[in-house]
Amino acid sequence: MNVENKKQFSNKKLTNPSPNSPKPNSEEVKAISPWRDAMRQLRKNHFALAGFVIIVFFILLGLVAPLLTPFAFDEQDIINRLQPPSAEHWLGTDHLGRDIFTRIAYGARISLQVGFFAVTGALVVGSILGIVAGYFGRWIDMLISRIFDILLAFPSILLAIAVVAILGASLENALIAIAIINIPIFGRLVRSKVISLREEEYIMAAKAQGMKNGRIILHHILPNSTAPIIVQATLGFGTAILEAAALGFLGLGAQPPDPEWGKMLADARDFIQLAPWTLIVPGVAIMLVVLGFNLIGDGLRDALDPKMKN
Amino acid sequence: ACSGDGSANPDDGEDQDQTEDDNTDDTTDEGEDDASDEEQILVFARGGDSESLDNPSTTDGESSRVTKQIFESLLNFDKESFELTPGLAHDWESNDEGTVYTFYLEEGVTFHDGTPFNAEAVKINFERWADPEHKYAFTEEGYTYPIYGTLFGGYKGDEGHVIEEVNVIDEHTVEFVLNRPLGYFLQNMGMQYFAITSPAALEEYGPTINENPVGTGPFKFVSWSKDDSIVLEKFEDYRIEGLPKLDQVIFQVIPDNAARLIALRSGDIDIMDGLNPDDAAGVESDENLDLYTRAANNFGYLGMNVSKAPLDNKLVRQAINHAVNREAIAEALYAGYAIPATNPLPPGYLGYNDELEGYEYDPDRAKELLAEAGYEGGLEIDLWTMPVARPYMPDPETVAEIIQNDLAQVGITANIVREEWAPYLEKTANGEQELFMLGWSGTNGDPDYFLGSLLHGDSIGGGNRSFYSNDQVNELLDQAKVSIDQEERAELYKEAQRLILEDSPMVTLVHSTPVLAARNTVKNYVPHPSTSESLAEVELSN
Amino acid sequence: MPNPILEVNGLKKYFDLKGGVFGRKVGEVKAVDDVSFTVMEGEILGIVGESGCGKSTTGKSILRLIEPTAGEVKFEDKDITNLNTEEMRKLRRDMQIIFQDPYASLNPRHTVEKIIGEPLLVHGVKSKEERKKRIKELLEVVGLSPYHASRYPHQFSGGQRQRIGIARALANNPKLIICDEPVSALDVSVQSQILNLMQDLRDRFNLTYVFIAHDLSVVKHISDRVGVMYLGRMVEMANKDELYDNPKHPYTQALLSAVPVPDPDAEKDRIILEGDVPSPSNPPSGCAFHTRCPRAMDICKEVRPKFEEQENNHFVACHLYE
Amino acid sequence: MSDVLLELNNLHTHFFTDDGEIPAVDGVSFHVRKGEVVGIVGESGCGKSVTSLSIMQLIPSPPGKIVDGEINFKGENIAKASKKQMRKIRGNEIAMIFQEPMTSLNPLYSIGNQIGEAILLHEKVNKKEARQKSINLLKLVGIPRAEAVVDEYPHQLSGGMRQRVMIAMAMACDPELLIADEPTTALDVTIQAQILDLMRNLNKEKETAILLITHDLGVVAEICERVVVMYAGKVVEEGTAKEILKDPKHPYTQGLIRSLPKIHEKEQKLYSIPGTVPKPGKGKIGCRFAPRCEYAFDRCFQEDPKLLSIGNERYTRCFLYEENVGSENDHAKSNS
Amino acid sequence: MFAYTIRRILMLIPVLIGMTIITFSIVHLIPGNPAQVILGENATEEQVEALEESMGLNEPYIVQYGLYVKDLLQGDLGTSLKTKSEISSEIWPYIAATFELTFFAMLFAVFIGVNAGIISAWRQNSWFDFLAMLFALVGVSMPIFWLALMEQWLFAQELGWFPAYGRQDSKDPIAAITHFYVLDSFIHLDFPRVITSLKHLVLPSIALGTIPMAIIARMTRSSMLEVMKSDYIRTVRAKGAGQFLVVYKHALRNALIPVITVIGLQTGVLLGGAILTETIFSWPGIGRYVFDAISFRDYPVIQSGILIIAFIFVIINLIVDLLYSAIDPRIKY
Ligand SMILES: Nc1ncnc2c1ncn2[C@@H]1O[C@H](COP(=O)(O)OP(=O)(O)OP(=O)(O)O)[C@@H](O)[C@H]1O
Ligand SMILES: Nc1ncnc2c1ncn2[C@@H]1O[C@H](COP(=O)(O)OP(=O)(O)OP(=O)(O)O)[C@@H](O)[C@H]1O
Ligand SMILES: [Mg+2]
Ligand SMILES: [Mg+2]
Ligand code: NI
Repeated sequence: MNVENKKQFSNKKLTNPSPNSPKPNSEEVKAISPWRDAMRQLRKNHFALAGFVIIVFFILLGLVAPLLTPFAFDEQDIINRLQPPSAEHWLGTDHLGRDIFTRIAYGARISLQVGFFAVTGALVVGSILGIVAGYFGRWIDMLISRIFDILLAFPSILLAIAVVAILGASLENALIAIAIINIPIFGRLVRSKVISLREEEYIMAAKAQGMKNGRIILHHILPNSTAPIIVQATLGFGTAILEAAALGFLGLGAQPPDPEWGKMLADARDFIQLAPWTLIVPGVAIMLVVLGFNLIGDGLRDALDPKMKN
Repeated sequence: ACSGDGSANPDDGEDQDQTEDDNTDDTTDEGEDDASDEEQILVFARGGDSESLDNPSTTDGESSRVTKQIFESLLNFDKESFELTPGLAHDWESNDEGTVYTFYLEEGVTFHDGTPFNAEAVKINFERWADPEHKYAFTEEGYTYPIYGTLFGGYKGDEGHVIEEVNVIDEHTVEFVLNRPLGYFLQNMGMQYFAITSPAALEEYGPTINENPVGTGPFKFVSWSKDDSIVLEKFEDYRIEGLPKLDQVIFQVIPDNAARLIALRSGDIDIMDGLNPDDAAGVESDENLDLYTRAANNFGYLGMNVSKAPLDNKLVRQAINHAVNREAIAEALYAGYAIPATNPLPPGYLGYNDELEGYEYDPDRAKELLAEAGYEGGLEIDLWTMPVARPYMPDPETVAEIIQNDLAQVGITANIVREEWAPYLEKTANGEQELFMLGWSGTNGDPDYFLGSLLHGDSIGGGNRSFYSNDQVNELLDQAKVSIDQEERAELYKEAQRLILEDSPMVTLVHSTPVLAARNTVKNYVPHPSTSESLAEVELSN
Repeated sequence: MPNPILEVNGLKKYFDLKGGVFGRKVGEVKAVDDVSFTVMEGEILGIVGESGCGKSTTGKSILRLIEPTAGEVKFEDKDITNLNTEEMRKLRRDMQIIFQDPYASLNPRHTVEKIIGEPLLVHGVKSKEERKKRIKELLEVVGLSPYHASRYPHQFSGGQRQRIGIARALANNPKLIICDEPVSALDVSVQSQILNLMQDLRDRFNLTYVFIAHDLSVVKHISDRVGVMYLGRMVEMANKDELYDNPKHPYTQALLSAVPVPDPDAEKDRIILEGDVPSPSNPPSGCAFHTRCPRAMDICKEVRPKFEEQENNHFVACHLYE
Repeated sequence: MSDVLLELNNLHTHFFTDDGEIPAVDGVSFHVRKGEVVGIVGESGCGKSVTSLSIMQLIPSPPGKIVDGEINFKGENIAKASKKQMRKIRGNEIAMIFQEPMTSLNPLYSIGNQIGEAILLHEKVNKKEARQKSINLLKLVGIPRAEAVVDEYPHQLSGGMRQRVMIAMAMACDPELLIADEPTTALDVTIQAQILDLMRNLNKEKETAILLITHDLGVVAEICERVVVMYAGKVVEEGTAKEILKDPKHPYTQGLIRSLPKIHEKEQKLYSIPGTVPKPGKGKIGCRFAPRCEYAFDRCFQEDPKLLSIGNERYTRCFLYEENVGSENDHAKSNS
Repeated sequence: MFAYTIRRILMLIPVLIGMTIITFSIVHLIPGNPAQVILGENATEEQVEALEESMGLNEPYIVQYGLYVKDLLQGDLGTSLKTKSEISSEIWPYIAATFELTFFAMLFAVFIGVNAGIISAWRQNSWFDFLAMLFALVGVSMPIFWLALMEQWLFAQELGWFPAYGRQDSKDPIAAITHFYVLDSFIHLDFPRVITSLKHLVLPSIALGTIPMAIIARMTRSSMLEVMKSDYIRTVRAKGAGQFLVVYKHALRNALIPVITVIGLQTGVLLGGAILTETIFSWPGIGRYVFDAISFRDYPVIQSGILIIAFIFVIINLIVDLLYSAIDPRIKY
């Protein structure tokens, strides 16, 4: 019986074997892109969700700040300085009688913007340098890598202080300084990613198709380096905010009357005994926002890193 | 003749004198018997470290505070004022023109290194400062003597240099020959900057003299760990019997105000400088602590660069003067430990014009003036804020914020500009600023040090950062500078102040009276307006 | 008699071993060391050898995906070793490659449509419509359905991915395809599907394959001629039946005898070689195989045997036959 | 059956993942006798490794879990054994070697240290003795320069050598059963021949039973006495090596054998099984092979076939053979 | 190994040259005239110019750079414009202070971080894991200066457990030998002072060490989890080894390699990043030294300070690399 049957079906179809029998596969025709998959993973991550909520909260706070409070962030009321939290001043007032809640809300704008622009700046410049170094290698790589090495050998906060010292103290310059100190971090990350990708077979395959370097970088290398870059960017958001706060604290960042949180902390420093809330509130605000970004960053890392799946 | 009466203790409780006496006895008796246990060690905490212990080569107040204990000048200031008292010279006289001064020095005084103090030492010190070529001038190593240059009109060979020569008359007599009279010459001689260093030490240590101070003062130098502490100990052979009372003085650096106060409360330190005025109330109510104030000897102002539009317009300047609420600043930020200023001279100074009425806080008047000047629609202006706290302005940023707010009320938009201290000074000297904040601290207690430096046309590019120059004022100040008749000087200065007020080149803000706090065990401590006071008579009770 | 489509002469590829501080060269890996062969039009040349013997490097050097250290590669009588980047890029329409690892060789972030469409785009098929049509065609040719076009690689099984890789290679109607172990990573049941497909395509489009594999049975099944590599060198090459029935080189003999045969009755007289494959960074002198060769002679240690034709198209590099 | 060393009885090992429950091993039963070499063959993902890891209770957990079934080792059900009991059995009575010799050794410890550890864990010897024993073991598995190699680190050895070291480590305490999970898949043919040779010798000399997992039917033919064929988490056929290779019953086994290119035969076209190996998934009904099967009929899609005994220790899981066995089958769900 | 060390040190040369160029340019790009600061707000124009002249600030940059490098090669770090002291003679106490602080901060960070990471990995998904990781996340999100202030407020002021400032009790200054006060106290056999010195270290170490601790804990955990999945761990289990042996002998050592990188990196960051902590806790360290110098435009100090910090950072990296080779036999040179 066997022999006969074998003959029968060995003749059947050899030229065009159907790869899938329609039954088990027809259900899942939908294309699931790696991103959607990651998003699905992310949604299941409670930590990341919490981070997301925190960030959205602060974004909203920043956006609707004027609607929430009857005060302006620079409205002084010296008579009522250093008031503890009350129904009128939800989080109390600072040493010039300004409403702390209002300042925190407006400060959210500053911090989020600082994070955004500093990270974007560092990301763009760092990625370009990293890609150039990683893809073209040789002396360009040597040069760029050495510069990264040297820059990274300087403690970042010192470097930022030096940059601000050169440019002058202002929020914009603090932002530039933070972007600059983050460039080598992104640059290195992108470079190492590009170097590892360069060895990937699909890059070799793209070359074998006759693609030009530009296209390979844009269509193959970049999209595949985005995952770690996004993770780093999210985490970088947090560090940028912390760095801006540190500079603000040293008086090298935002200038009065801007309600930058680090600056608020610096101003409140002398009142730690008289009015602890002036010190606690901005600190907690910074911590929460940074925590939010870290939570999201962690979640993204897990979601985007196939190794972490289980 | 040099001992004070020790009445300056702010707690004038009745039992104070008793304990004081008891303790004086205790310590002098036991201090010698069983040394270590009952050692009287005083820790004085401050915000920054000394730059150098070679005082003449810095302008730094934190340096003087320490060197005051180690060195002495020919003359001394009274405990709480700039009244002259004897120092290393017990007597002095001058000729009628005020061009020759003779000082009679104390005899039997030795430096900490055992070498004798004499006229030769005085001569060497003064020549060292005056002559950049002098072998102890250490010019190669970057030493300069800026205060000397400022107060004596430059250095050897300069046109304005006042001191013609220093002559040793005998072992204990020294004579200064001036090429023209200088109204505040004697005042200068009382300054800590012109205290006498041991020539033997200059020889021995060379340019490291800044870390190895050797003087004749009540305490001698033991050690210095930078940015941390300076330790001084009693100089047993101090020329005044019974002094100093303390065995050790330690100057401790604690940059953070809050931390300093914590340290004081916990008893780690005995005296703290730079108390946040807001904390003064808390200190006062703490029975373990005493609050001290230092007499006002400074002046904080909002300068207006008169060489730049729109501040070249007197009306605008007056408007700004009316717009700023000095009282509020003094009240809110100095917690009352400041006097709203009318004149660019602290009250109590020779020639202080107390008849003048300052600009009142009057936003409406300010708006009127602005309108008159053609700025009905308001105007926009840069407000430069100094980045460092100074005695006259412990929190410049906050002051700037208040001013910003005040100006906004009258339609002036002020953008706060922050520069680091170095570029701040440089750029304001170059006139890049519009509105700017700055101040001035007195050193020798002479009005010229304020008015001449800040508002004389010749000081433009130096202390005069408002670029104000009024011929009449210049004339008056010049006269006052060379006059040695103090009455006459006072009149001249009063007139100058009147003119200045009218021209309004600056918004006179406050004269702050810095507050200090100490443990209540500290006795006989009297803060001096110059910010450096001798601790020779201070003692500790338990 | 068909024309040679590919001629390889004295191909060498040495990888620098970088080390030390300044990334100086501290040695070299002789991954391919003087390999020559010819491939005729429409032929399938199989190359076998153990892991690390330089098969892939040979394949990639031919396409200049790796720049060869020395030697000449002629494609359709044109020396391509000196072409500039742009010329080479154009030439890639005609020379294609299929990779071993169906997982690593497809960009995980591109849809199948993009993966197959990209070579079309870069070689001048600008119209979207046309590309769509061609993609559909290609998918069908390799046995996938057009609806697969919108999916991502991770949604396919290994065999399906390999089909996508094949479709991509076929996109511009190449003449020569280097197949670098296209079935090694696949399951047995799927492997046969792919082998059949490849054979099919060869017939249909008159392709030429250089088929690299380490599985001797697979190579035998698909090839017309087979070359055996050892440590960067070609040691034997002949018609497949000739080679399998009458292996001359001791290494080929050992290799053939070592293959486990799924037949419990097969007679087993194995030649079990001693020791390991030496490192290509430090290959033995003379004949690279002498360290493991059961029939090694003194000369083998010193003189490198020439790769010479013994009889009708049977080349071998062994001192036994000199 | 007193000489049965290991017996799996209806073993179920499932993985509880984000994508649901995966029955990687779905009711597997077979046995290994003392000194016997049994092969498990099947394509990638069919549950071979999970089966072997289940025996050792080394399933990564979570997400994996033995949810049902017995693992009888020397008559004792070790599926429920405590961690401590298992530690005594592992390495001592059952040893295991893995597919990847490159990554299966800790790169940071010397060979001697790692073999010695296996000895020290189960035998009361001191370090020196353990070292001596390690050297002996290395000699046993045919490593030249054993005295030197014992102090070398894994990265200094080639793949074949490492696999020998793994075997030496496995043999350290003279286990009664050696589980080898694709021990030669990552190796070259010539090296594979060496390793298979070594295993055969060990089996003969030490009478160690070997459960050899492979997907290469050639390897099976080489050294196995009996063979278990798995497909999608289930045993689909069992018999002696000869029976399986010469007379496969299950269409899958038949297809597998026929789709191999033969080195000693000439043929034009290969047979190929259409479709791909399915991923295990819960709730699928019917014969797992049915979608790829040429013989499949309606019932195959609706009902799970049972493992049928079709001779002495000969089993297959296919409806085609039901009539041969007759009434032994459960017809409760017969299709009409 | 020795040759490798030498070669690594040689490799530092270009980096060091780059660093001198960067520090030099930073310093000279910073606007502001040190002469002006030295003389203060009272100075006249002539005085400023004269001082500039005497400090050599009006030489062309290239000449100044040449002089700078020449001096550096002779071990001369220059003279502080502010204090007029030789930097090489005054910098050591600052470095020692920062070293001591960094050492204890890292001790704290490594001890807690590594152990928390191990336990978290071992008991993955337990409440300990959850809390430890939440704590670590909060730790990395906190502004250090804020943490320092809060610590000071709570533990120094409100509770009075630890001193709020400095390295020692002001009334009882130590006769420094090495300027590592804990070590010095031991040398003096003065054990109460050892305790005092340690007490002063507690708050700043915690403030400074919290971020690295959190980073190390997270790194250790993820590295451990990764290692625990590896084949060789499965091999060890198959040998019959218990969990303890698996975790502490086999997994930890492998997991430590990335952790060491982080430790090295963080040590470097702390060395330079201690400015804020040093200011708040009145710690006379190198960060504050340089920071003060920046606002003072004390060029030589900024240059030397930054250079020394960067140099130490590079040395730490070197040590980390050498440590790798000690741990991992695969890294051979
Ligand atoms: N980029 C490279 N740098 C250095 N050495 C390399 C590189 N690529 C390959 N090699 C070395 O060259 C030799 C040949 O490698 P190749 O990949 O060609 O072998 P292969 O025969 O294809 O092996 P496999 O069967 O494992 O694919 C190997 O020893 C390998 O280590
Ligand atoms: N850790 C895991 N988590 C989830 N699923 C797993 C895990 N390990 C194995 N599986 C599932 O179990 C099934 C069987 O895997 P197993 O490793 O036993 O296959 P195998 O037969 O050994 O294949 P190979 O020949 O590739 O080694 C796979 O389909 C896989 O999806
Ligand atoms: Mg290959
Ligand atoms: Mg497996
Ligand atoms: Ni007298």
